[in-house]
Amino acid sequence: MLLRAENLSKRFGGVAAVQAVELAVESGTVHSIIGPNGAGKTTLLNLLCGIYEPDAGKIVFGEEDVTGYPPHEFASAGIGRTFQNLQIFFNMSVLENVMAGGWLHEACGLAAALLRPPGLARAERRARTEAGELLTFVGLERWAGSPSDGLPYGALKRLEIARALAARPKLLLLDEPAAGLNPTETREIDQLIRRIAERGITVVLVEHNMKLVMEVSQRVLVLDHGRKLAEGEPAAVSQDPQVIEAYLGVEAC
Amino acid sequence: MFFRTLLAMGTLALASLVQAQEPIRIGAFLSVTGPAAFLGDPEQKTLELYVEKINAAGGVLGRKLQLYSYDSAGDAEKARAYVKRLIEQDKVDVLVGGSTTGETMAAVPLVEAAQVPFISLAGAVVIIEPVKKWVFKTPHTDRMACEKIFDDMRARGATKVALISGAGGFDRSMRAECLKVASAHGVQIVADESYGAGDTDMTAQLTKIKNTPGVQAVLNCGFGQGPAIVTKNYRQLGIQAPFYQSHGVASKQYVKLSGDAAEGVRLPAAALLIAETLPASDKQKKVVVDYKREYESRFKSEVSTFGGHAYDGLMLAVDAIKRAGGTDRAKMRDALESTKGYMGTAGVVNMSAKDHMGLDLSAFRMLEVKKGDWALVQ
Amino acid sequence: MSAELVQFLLAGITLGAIYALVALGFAIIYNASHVINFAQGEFVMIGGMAATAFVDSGLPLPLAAAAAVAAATLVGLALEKLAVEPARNASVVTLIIITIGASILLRGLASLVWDKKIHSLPAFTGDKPIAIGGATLLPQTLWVLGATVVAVAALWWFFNRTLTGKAILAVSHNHLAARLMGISVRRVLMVSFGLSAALGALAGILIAPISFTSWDIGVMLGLKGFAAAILGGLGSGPGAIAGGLALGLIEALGAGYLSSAYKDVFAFVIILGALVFLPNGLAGRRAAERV
Amino acid sequence: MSRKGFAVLALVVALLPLALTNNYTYEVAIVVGLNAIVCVGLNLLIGYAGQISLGHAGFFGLGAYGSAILAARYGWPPFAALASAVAGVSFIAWVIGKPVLRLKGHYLAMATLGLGIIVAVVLATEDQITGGPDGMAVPPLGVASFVLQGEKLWYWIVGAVLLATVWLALNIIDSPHGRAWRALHGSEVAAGAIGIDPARHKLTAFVLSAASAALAGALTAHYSGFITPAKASFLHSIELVTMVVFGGMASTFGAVVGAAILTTLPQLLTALKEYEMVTLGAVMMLTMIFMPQGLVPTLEKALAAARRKPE
Repeated sequence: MLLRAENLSKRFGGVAAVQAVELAVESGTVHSIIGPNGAGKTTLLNLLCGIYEPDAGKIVFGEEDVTGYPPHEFASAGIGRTFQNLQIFFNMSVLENVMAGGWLHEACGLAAALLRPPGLARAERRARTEAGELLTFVGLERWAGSPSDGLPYGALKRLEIARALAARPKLLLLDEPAAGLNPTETREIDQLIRRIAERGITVVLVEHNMKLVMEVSQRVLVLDHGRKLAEGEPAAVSQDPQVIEAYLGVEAC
Repeated sequence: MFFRTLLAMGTLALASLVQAQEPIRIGAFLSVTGPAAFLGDPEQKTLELYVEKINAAGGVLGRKLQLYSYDSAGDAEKARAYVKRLIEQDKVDVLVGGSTTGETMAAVPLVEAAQVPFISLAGAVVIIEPVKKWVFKTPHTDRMACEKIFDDMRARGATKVALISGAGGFDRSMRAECLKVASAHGVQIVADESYGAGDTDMTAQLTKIKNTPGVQAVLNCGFGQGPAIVTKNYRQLGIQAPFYQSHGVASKQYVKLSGDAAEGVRLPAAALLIAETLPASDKQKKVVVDYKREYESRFKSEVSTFGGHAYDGLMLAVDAIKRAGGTDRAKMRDALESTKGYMGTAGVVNMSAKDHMGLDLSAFRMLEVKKGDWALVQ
Repeated sequence: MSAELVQFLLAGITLGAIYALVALGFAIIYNASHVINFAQGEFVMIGGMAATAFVDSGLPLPLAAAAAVAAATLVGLALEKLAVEPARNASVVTLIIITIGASILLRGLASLVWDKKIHSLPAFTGDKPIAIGGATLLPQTLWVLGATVVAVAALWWFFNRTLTGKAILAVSHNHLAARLMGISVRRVLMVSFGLSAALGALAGILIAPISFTSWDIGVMLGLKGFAAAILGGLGSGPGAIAGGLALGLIEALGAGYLSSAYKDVFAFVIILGALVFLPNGLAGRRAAERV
Repeated sequence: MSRKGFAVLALVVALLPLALTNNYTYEVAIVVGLNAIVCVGLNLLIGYAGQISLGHAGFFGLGAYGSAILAARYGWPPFAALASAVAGVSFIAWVIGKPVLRLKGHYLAMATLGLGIIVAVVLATEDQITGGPDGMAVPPLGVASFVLQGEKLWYWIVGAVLLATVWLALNIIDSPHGRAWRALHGSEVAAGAIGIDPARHKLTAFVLSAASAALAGALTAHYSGFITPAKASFLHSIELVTMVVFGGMASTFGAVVGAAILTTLPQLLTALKEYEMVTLGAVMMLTMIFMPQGLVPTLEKALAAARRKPE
């Protein structure tokens, strides 16, 4: 198991957003989390990357108990993520956004950053090349030099993915990567997720688009009112009467 | 040939005429805005008024005066920049200004290096002690004010004194001087409180003073609205000990702001404040009455001793230029240093190589507020 | 309670009431626009200066006060219309600089329109100190306290009982939602600037008999009002009042029992401590960030 | 862009003396340079890391007084005093920054403002050591009998320090650290998600900006030979922030231009006498209303747009 969450709970005021959720993500799989609006999907994701601290339960990543770590230590442990409501660094160019994602692998001392010795200049060139390759990987190479605030919505979603990949995560949490995209763009995201998985990166996917989920996932977790409703292979889950009642039934209309 | 000679002579004559009309440049840097605006504003007005008057009367040594004046806003760094501008760019012959001690002290190294006579309008002792070759000043020092006040207190049988001071340069400097000279004048400081710039209520500090055992007199070192608020709070708390203000509030405005609360308050000040009520025999009467009338008829506002400092500064400079026979800087400086018996708004000025202010304690009058006006304490 | 302590408390409450009025002005504008209006202190100055000018020109005090509040309100509306609205989408820092520019401009104008002297208003009902438990206070202090209470009550009524008031609260919670509900955000901004200018002017008139007024009193009062608003939790009305009173009491007790030279330092140390250790402000309203 | 910009700045510094006719104009140029040093550093914090400070005059004042007091009262060699003052202020900023930088937005503004005021009050009150509100004299910079004095010499010193500061700033902005700052400014959660520790990077920006303020403060003190607490005041903090925002946040050259314009403007406005304040306020407001991004970024964009058009 790459990631294990045990008995994870989080309350906001009187509302239990996530209650005693168990989750085990196997290395090399695409593991989806679905559920109706307000089911607690994004809260669970925020727990899994340290933005929220759980009220109860623990999170083990690889061999390491990461419960209570600040977000940036989740990242350095190897968990990356994208955001449903875009969190692009609009004050930087497209390429710089991806280069910023490489911080963990290009960290340098303050003195070096100020004086820019040849070693750092070399590292910068390498980082630039790698960021360019990632942009090619997500299909944004022609935007590399542009300011990021001029990009169309669909491109920004892929930019988030490229930036997350630059941190070389072992586990990538994708929060509704296809939300707001048209069918063509959604297919491209579908392809992209598969290619990410092929690189050996484990993916946890929160998504509303059922077709996408069913196509790319090996396992699906269904949340409802903050609780685990069902878990299993996509085909099995989609047949679960409870799931159909709580979620798919509504969605199908 | 003849024509050419005529032409040459004409040019020469013209040149000498221009020479004669080359104006005398007076440089001023004053706190016209900022926290010390109440000093700089009347100083600026006084300088403008008297430069105009002197020019209308034909100038000095047949040359017009030209005033270059900048607002240093109580900021020492601005003062520095403007002093450089006055010396280097405007090429002034003499400097008058520095409304505050901070501005003055920032200018001192520059005028010493450039060797320009400089008459400061600020109060602190450090300006003239130790003596600086090119630096003079017109107002009484804060130390003299402390001495005058302490002597008056002792004469009334008060030796245990409480201080309450503002946070400004004038306030802090006077407080420090008073602490220094207290024991030499037979008084003991038993309480030492402060208030900040812009404070609106000082009853907490005064309550502390009120509850300090044995306080026989209270002295407020400060200027601006602070002392008026202190005065009101003093009466509100019903403190009975005699109350003294500094020469920093020597204007009618203080009495007006404080209202009835100011009754009985004493302070040392120049005779200017009681110009009209001076006995006719007083040698200073003419100069202070004239200045007061000129200023008040022109600006429709009450005269203050601060404008008087600027008047004295300008007149000392003019007097020195006359005696030096021109604007040679070294000669002007020597003339300033040898000023004797000059009667100004602050008192009789007798300068010397050891004393670049030339005033003594007799120039200070102890005044008391009576029925909403200043009255001389006999 | 010793007479000394009573006197310190009275001094603190007087100071605090003034800070509270200024802080309320900050809170109202912040609520409607998320702008910190660094020109808030200038409204206090305009209130005091205009009132003294009107009194000097022969108007009776109540009329002069009303005219001064009206004048300040106009200035507030103009500030919103001419400076804040055109820059609605600018960054926080840019807006701060705009309001600082406005405060310099207003101070400059005041020194031109009026003068650079210190002015005073006559006390509303005399200068005779009133004794309370061995301490004394001036009748004007009661005016300050009374008017503050009335102003706060009127504001409460306005925000909870009138449509415009509720609209302002709605806008403060969510601009977009308010607009969808048909509330004119622009009008709400105008009203809130006018209102907080009027409040500032009221404070300026109330304190002019106690602590006088001049063209540059706005700087310090604005600063203290901002500190009080922050101490109480930005955008909270009750917080602004609590913050103002707390700041006044800290200053008075600090000056009385510790050191008068360092009373402002104590005040700011306590504010820093509150910011760092009480992340929700005195009124517990400091919003958490949502992702 | 940044290399070309640096070359232009170096050229301006090298050629400006041709236009400086006397010691007064040199003085203005020196003050511009000193303010620019502070602004370039402050811009790292405000423009790049996105953290506001309304108290940097406090660090300026601590640097100035620290160096002045060590040199004047304790007889330290001025260069040692200057270096210790800058190091000491950096350490203070590091200690204070840790708790204070947890605050955001207006709360951070208030906290830094409070810190600045505390410094200003202490400097004005402890007159035994600092000379009080009237200020204190500061010995000139120098080694043994060789003393650095005179406007022309100081022009080159300040010019060199400014160029060095700009060079270091440009380097760090275009390094992983600079990107980490900008990431924090863009989105703090997203920055956390790629492994950037917000507390650590805000602190480095805070300490570097404090150090540049302290350096400029110490240089100012030794250059002018006199220092007053006004340089540590709230108003000076506001002046510094205004220069940064006026010139353009997140633009190093903007910070220099902002410092240059707002330092020389009051000197040019002296002819307006009593209208000076009104004009200054109006210029600030109009610039910020019509160029909310500041002067240099707005001009850069206009220039880029004009270049694109002809094609």
